[in-house]
Amino acid sequence: MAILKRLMLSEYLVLFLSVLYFVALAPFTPGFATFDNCGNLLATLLPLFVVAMGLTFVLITGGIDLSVTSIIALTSVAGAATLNSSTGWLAGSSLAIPVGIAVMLLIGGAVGLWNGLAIAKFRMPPFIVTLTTMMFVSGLAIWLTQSKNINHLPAAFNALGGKTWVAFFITAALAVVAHVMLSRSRWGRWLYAVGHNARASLISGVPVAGVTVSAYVASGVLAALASVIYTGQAETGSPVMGQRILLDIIGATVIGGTSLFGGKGKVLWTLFGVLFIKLMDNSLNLLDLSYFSIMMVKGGVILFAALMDSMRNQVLVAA
Amino acid sequence: MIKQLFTLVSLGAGAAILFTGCGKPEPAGGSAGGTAEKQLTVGVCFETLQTEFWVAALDAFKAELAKRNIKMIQAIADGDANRQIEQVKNFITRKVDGIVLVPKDAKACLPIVKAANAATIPIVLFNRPPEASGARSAAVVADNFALTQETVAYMIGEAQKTGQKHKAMIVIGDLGDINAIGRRDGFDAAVKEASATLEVVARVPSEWNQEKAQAGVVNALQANPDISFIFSSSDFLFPSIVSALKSAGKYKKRSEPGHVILGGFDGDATAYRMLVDGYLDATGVQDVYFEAAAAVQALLDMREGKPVSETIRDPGFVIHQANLKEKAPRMWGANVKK
Amino acid sequence: MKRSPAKPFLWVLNYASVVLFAVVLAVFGSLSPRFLQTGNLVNILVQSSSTAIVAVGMTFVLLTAGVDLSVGAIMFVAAAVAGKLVLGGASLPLALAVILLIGLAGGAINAVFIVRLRIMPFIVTLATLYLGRGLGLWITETRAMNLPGSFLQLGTDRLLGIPLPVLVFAAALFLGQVILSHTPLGRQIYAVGQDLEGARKAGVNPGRVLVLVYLISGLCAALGGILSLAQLGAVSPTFGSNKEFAAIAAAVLGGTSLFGGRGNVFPGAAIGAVLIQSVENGLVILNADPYLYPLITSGIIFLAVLTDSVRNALLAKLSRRKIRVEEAVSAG
Amino acid sequence: MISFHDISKGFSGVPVLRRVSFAVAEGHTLGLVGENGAGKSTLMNILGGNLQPDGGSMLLAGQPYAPRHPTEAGRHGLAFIHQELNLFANLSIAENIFLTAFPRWGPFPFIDRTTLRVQTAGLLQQVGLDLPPETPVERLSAGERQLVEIAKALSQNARLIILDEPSTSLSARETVILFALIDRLRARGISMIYISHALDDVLRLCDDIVVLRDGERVGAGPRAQFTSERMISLMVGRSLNRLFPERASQPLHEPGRAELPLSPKIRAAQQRRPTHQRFMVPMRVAENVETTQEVLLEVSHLSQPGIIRDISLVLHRGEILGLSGLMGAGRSELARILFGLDPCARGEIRLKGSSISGRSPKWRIQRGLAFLTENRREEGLCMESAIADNIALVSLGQHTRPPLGFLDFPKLRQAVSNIRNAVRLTATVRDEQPVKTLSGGNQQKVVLAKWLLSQPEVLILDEPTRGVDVGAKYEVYQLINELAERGAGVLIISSELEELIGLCDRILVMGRGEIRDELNREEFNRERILRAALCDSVTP
Repeated sequence: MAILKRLMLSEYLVLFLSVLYFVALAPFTPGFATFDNCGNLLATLLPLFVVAMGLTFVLITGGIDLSVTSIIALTSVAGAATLNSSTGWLAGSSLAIPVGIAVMLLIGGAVGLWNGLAIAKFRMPPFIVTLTTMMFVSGLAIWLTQSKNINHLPAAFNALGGKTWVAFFITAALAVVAHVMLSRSRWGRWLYAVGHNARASLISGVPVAGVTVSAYVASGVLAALASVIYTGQAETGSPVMGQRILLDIIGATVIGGTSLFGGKGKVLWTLFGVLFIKLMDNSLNLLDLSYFSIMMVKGGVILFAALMDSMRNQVLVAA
Repeated sequence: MIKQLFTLVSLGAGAAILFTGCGKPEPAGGSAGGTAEKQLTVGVCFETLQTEFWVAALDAFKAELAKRNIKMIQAIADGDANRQIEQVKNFITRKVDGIVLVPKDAKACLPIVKAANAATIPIVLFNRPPEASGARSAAVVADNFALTQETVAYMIGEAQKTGQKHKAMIVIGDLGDINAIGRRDGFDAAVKEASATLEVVARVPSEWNQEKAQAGVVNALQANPDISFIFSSSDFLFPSIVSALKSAGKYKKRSEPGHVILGGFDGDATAYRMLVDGYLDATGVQDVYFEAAAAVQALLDMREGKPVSETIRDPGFVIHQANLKEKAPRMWGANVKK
Repeated sequence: MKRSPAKPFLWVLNYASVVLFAVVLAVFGSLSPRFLQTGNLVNILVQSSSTAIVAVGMTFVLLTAGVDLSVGAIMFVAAAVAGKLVLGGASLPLALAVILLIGLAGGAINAVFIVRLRIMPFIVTLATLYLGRGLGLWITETRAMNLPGSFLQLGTDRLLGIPLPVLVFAAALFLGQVILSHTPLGRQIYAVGQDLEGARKAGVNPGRVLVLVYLISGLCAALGGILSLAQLGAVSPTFGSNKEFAAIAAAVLGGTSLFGGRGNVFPGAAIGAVLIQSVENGLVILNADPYLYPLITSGIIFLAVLTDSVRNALLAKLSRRKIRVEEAVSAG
Repeated sequence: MISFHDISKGFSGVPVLRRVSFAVAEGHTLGLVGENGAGKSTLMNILGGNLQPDGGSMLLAGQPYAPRHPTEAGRHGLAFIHQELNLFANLSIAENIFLTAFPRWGPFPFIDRTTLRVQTAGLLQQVGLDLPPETPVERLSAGERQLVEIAKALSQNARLIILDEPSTSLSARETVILFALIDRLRARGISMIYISHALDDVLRLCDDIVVLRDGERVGAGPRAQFTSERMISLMVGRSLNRLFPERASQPLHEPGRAELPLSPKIRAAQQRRPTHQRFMVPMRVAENVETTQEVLLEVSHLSQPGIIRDISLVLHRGEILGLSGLMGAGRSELARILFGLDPCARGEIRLKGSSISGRSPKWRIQRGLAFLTENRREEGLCMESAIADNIALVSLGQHTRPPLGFLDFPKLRQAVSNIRNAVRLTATVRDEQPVKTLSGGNQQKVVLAKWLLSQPEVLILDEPTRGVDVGAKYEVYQLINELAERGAGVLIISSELEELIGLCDRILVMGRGEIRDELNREEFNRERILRAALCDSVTP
C-alpha cells in the first residue's frame, strides 16, 4: 500500500503507467517492442508533443486553445504555398525554405495574437473565442486552397519532419526552451500566478493581459512548428492537416496532469501524456483492432488514467 | 479510498475484456484454416469507414482475400493523413506480404509508398491515384471526376427529354475531402456543356453530414421551389434528400408528373432501392468487386515480380433505369446484406 | 437602481443576442424576400430544434461549471439501438422509449464517474464520447440505417398547424426554464455552479444536483436525437457528430458562462441555436459560395460573444456606480 | 444547551485540540476567544459536522450529539455564520435564505414566489435590513451580507447560532445594528457562540467566556471574571503591556525575535540610530526617521463621478496617515484609484513629485508604491500556490541573473527567508506550503512580506489586521511603525478606530466619497471621528 501510495503521488505516475502499459502489451502485440516501431512511435509523438506544449502554456493560464489544429492546417498550406517547388511564390529560390517557415510561424503567431487579444482585452471566454477561431481559420485554409493539396515540397523541407532524428532535435530543443521558460523565467512564474489568481496577480504588478496574450501567441507559434513537422512527414501542404487530432492533443495534455483550471502544469507532464496517448494508438492498431473498438478502448483508457489521477489527488489530500 | 481502488481494478478488467473482445477481427477477416505453405498476410489500410461504400469495399477485400486464403489485417486512419503513415509503418513493422492502401489523398500518400518500397513490400493504392513520382506502386482507381461527369451527362440527357429548362442543385460533400471535390468538379464540367437546359441555383455544402444536407436541401427548395434536378455527391445522403423532398411534396416517381431528376454517386443499397422503385434516375457505381480483385491480383503479381501497370482503371458504370436489370449484379449496393 | 439613465441602452445590451438575431433576420430578409416567409421561418425552427434541445441540457451542465462532450455520442448510440430495434420489427413508441432510456443511461454513466469518482467532467465526457462513438459504430457495423417512414412522420406531422418538432422544442424550453427558475433544484443548480463547497456547507447536496444535471443532459441529448431522426429518417455513422460543439456554442451564444452559475435556457440557449441555424439557412437561400459558410458563421458567433462580454464589462461599471449610490443612501 | 467533553482532534499526528471541555448554557451567549490556530475553527467544524473528533463527545440538550454532515447539524438547530460568508452572489437574497427550504406550491416541486417574498421580507425586517428580497446578493456590501446570513439562520429557527468573527467586515453603523440584533436574539432565548478577536465586543455581548490556546482550554468562566487584559494574557500566554506600540518611540524588544541580516547601507543607518537595531525590514531609504515635510504622495482634487469627490491629501515621509469612515464611504475605492486599478475622471496623483496618473499598477509598484487590499483571498494571494511563490511574486524582477534574465533562485530563496523572518511568519510553516493552509494572521503576514520584499516607499494598507489574531495584530502594528520610522509613508484604512488612534500621526475621515474631517494626533477623539463619519446617519 505504502509503495502504491508513493507511486501514485509521484509526478512520474503517467510515465510509470506508460511503461507498465508497454511491458504488459509487448508480448501480445506483434512488432510492438521492435526498434522500427519505436521509431514510428517517436515520429508520430514528436509533432503532437510540440502542439501539446503550446496548449500547456495556455492551460496554465487557466484558458484553453481549440484553434491549434486549424492553425496547423492553415500554416501547412500557407507554408507549402510559399515554398513548393512548382507553383510556390519562392519556387526554387534558396530563400524558399527559411521564408516559408517564417511565414508559417508568423501566421501561427498572428492567430494566437488574435485569440489572446480577444480573451485578454475583451474578457471573452477562451473556449468560445478559440472555437470560433478554429471554425474560421480551418474554413479559411480550405477556401484559400479550394480544397486542393499542395505538394512538390523541397526535400530539404520534408526532411524537417520526414527524417525523424531532425524532428527529434527540433522538438527536444523546443522542449528544453519551453521547460526553462516555465520553470526558471519570470514569465513562467507570471503564467502560473495568472492561472492561480488573475486579480491578485494584477495587483501584484503582473502584466496580466500581456502574459495571457503571450501564452496564446506561444501556443500559435508552437502549433505552426508542429505543422512544419507534420507537413514534412506528409510531404504535402493539406488544408485539413491535423483536423481530427484536437481531442488527442487536449487529452494528452490533461492526462499528463495539467489542470484545466489553471495554475498547474509542466512540459514534462505533457510529454508523459503524449507518450501515453501515442503508445495507446500505436499498440491498438498493431493489435489489428477494428477502429470502433480502438475508439472504445481509447475511451476506457482515458477514463482509467483520469481515475488514477483523481485517486492520486485524494491520496494527496489525505496525506 | 479502498472503494476507489476496487472500481479502478474492475475498470482495468473491463478494458482488458474490451481488448480481448474486440481483439478478434470479424470472422471474414480471420484466417480460414492454415494450409501447407506459409499463409500470406496483407495489410489493408482504409482512410475511413464513414460511408457504406468503404464498408462494402472492405467486405469485398475480406471476401477476396479469404477466397485466396490470405490473412488480412486492417487499420482505419479515421481521416488523418499522418495517422495513416503511422499505421502503414506498423504494417511494415509486422512484415506483411502486401499492402492495400486507401490514401487520405493522392498526394499525402507518397511517403507511405516510399516507405513500402524501401521495405520491398508491394503496395497497391485503392480508389485514389498517387501523384506522379519515383515511387513504385500500382493503383486501382475509379475516377470520381469522369464517373460523375458521365452520370450527370446522363441526367442531363433525361432533362433534355422533358424539353424545358431545369433548375439544378448539387449537394456537395466535405470540402476537405478529395472525393467530394472530384465529384463536384465532375458535376461542374458536365453542367458547363448544358447551360442551355440547366441552371445551377443551389450549391449545398453537407460536410458529409446528413443533418446539414437535409436542412440545406429544405432551405434550397424554400428559396427555389422549382428545382427539378438534384445531384448528390454521395448516395448515403439520399435519405436526407428524400425526406427533404417529401416535406416539400416533391418526391415523385419518374412516371409521375413533377418528378425531380435525381442522380447520385457510389451505388449503395439505398440508391438501388430507389432505382428499383423508380425514384432515382441514375447513379455512378464504382465496381468494388472488380477493384478488390484487381488490387489483390496486382499485389500477388508484384510479389512474383510480374509487370503491373501503374494504374488499373475501374471503368465503373452509370446504372440507370435502362440498364438496371443487366448491371444490378455488379452494383455492390444491390448485394449488401441488410 | 430603477432610475438609472442608461436603462434603454442597457436593455439593448442585456438582450444583445436577441438584437443580433433581429439584425441577422433583417439582413438576410433584405437580401432575399423568401427568407422571411413563414414557411422558411418554420423551417429554421424545425431545423434548429434538435440542436436547441441538446443545448438546453448542455446549459444545465454548464451552469454547474461542468461540460458534457458526450451528447453527440449519446445521440448516436441511442439512435443506432433504436434503429436496430425498429428494423427488427419493434414498434415506434418502444423505440422512442428506448432512445430516452439510453439517454438517461449515458447521463448516469457520466454522473457516476464525475460525482462518485470525482473525475473532471471534461475528461469523463471526453472518454464517454469515444466509448459512445465506438459503441455506436459497432452496433451499426458502420453502415447507414434507413428507418421506416414512421420516423419521418414525426418530423412532418403537425398539431394545430405547428410541426411536432417545434412543439417539442417549445415544450423542452418551457420545462427547462421552469425547472431552472421556479424549482428548488433549479436554484440549487445555480448555487452549486457558483460555489460547490459553499453549497455543501449551505446544506445543498451537490452530488444529487450534479447527478440530476447530467441525467437531464443525457435525456435532452436523446430527445434531440429523436428530433434529428424524425427529420433524417436514417442513421449514418456521422449521426450526431460535433453536436457537442454546436450545443456549447448555442448555449454560450445565449450568454451562459462556461464557469458556471450564470445563464439561462430562455432566451439564452434557444436564441443561440436558432441564430446559428438562421445564418446557415440564409446562406443556402442566398446560394452563397459553400466555402464562405464557416467563415460567416464563426464571424457571427464571435460578434455575439464579443457584444456579450462588452455588455458584461459595461454592466460591471454601471452596477459598481449603482452600489455606491445605494450605499450612500443606505448610509443616510 | 450544548456541552463539549474532552474533545480531541489532530491532523496527521499534530494535535490541534487537546481534551477541550466546556458548555453553553441555554439562552446564554458564550464568547470563544483565542489566537488564530488556537483551535477555534477546528472545534466549530467538529460542532458543525465538517470534521469528526478523534476523541471526546458532545451533548446537545442532554442528548448525545455526533453530526456526520453539515446538514445534520442544521437539522439539530445549529446555524453557522462563517468568517468568509457562504452566500451565492448570483442568487437573490430570498433564494440564498431559502436555498434548501423553498416554500412550495402544495405538493408540487415549484417555488411559491409570493410566500417566499413575504417570509423573506419578514426576516429582513427582523435583522433590520431594508432591501427588496429579490435584490441579487452581488449588490450587497459585506455588512449587509452578514445580516442576510443571520436572517438565514433565523429562517431555520436555529436554537444555537455560531458567529465566527461577525464584526470584522462591518462598518461602525452595521456593527451597532448587529449587536442590537444579537441582544434581541438572546432575549428570544437563542443560545449563541460568539467567536471574535474584538475583545471589547466579546465582553459587551457574552455571558460566559472560554479562552483557547494551542488547542487547550486555558480559561473559562462568566464575563465578570474577565478583562481584555486578562483574556489577552491567557491567549498569548505572555502579557503584552500595551496593545499598541508607541509611535516613534523605542519599541519594546521581546526575546527570540528574528534578527535580520542587514544590507551594509541599513547597517550604517543603524549605527547612527542604535535604538532601531531591532527587527529591521528592508527599505530603500533608511535615512530620515522623524516625520518630515518631504511629501511622498500628493493627491489633488481627485474625482470620479459616483465614487469620490474632490479628494486632496498629502502623505509625508515617515508618516502614518489613517483613513477612517463607514464601509462604503469610498475609502477602498480611493485606495484602488490611487493604485491605478480603477479610473479617475479628474485630479492628479503625484508620487515623489512626479505624476503617476493613468499609469499601470506595475509602473507604480516599480516606483515604490504598495497596496495591501482588504480582500486577501480574492486579491491578495494565490491561495493554491506556495508561500514562497506568493512572497516572491512582486519582486521577481529584482532577483534575475544576467545575461538572460532568468531567476536567481538562491538569491530569491535567501530574500524570501529573510523577509518571512522579518514579518515573523510562524516558524513551523514551510515555504512550499500552499497559502490556503495558513491561518488568517499568517496569510496576512505573507501579503505584507510580499510587499515589503519589493521595498516600497509608500504603502496603502486596506484593513491590514482584518481577521488577524491579537498576537499577530501587535506584530503587524510594529511592522507598520518600523516602516514609518525607516522613512516610508503609510496610508492605512481601518474600521477599528482604536487601531487608527493607536497607530496614526494623522487621521482623515471619509464619508460619501469625500473627506469630511482631518485630525492631528493631539486632537484624536473617537466621538469627533464617529460624528464626522456618520454625521448624516443615525448616531449609535
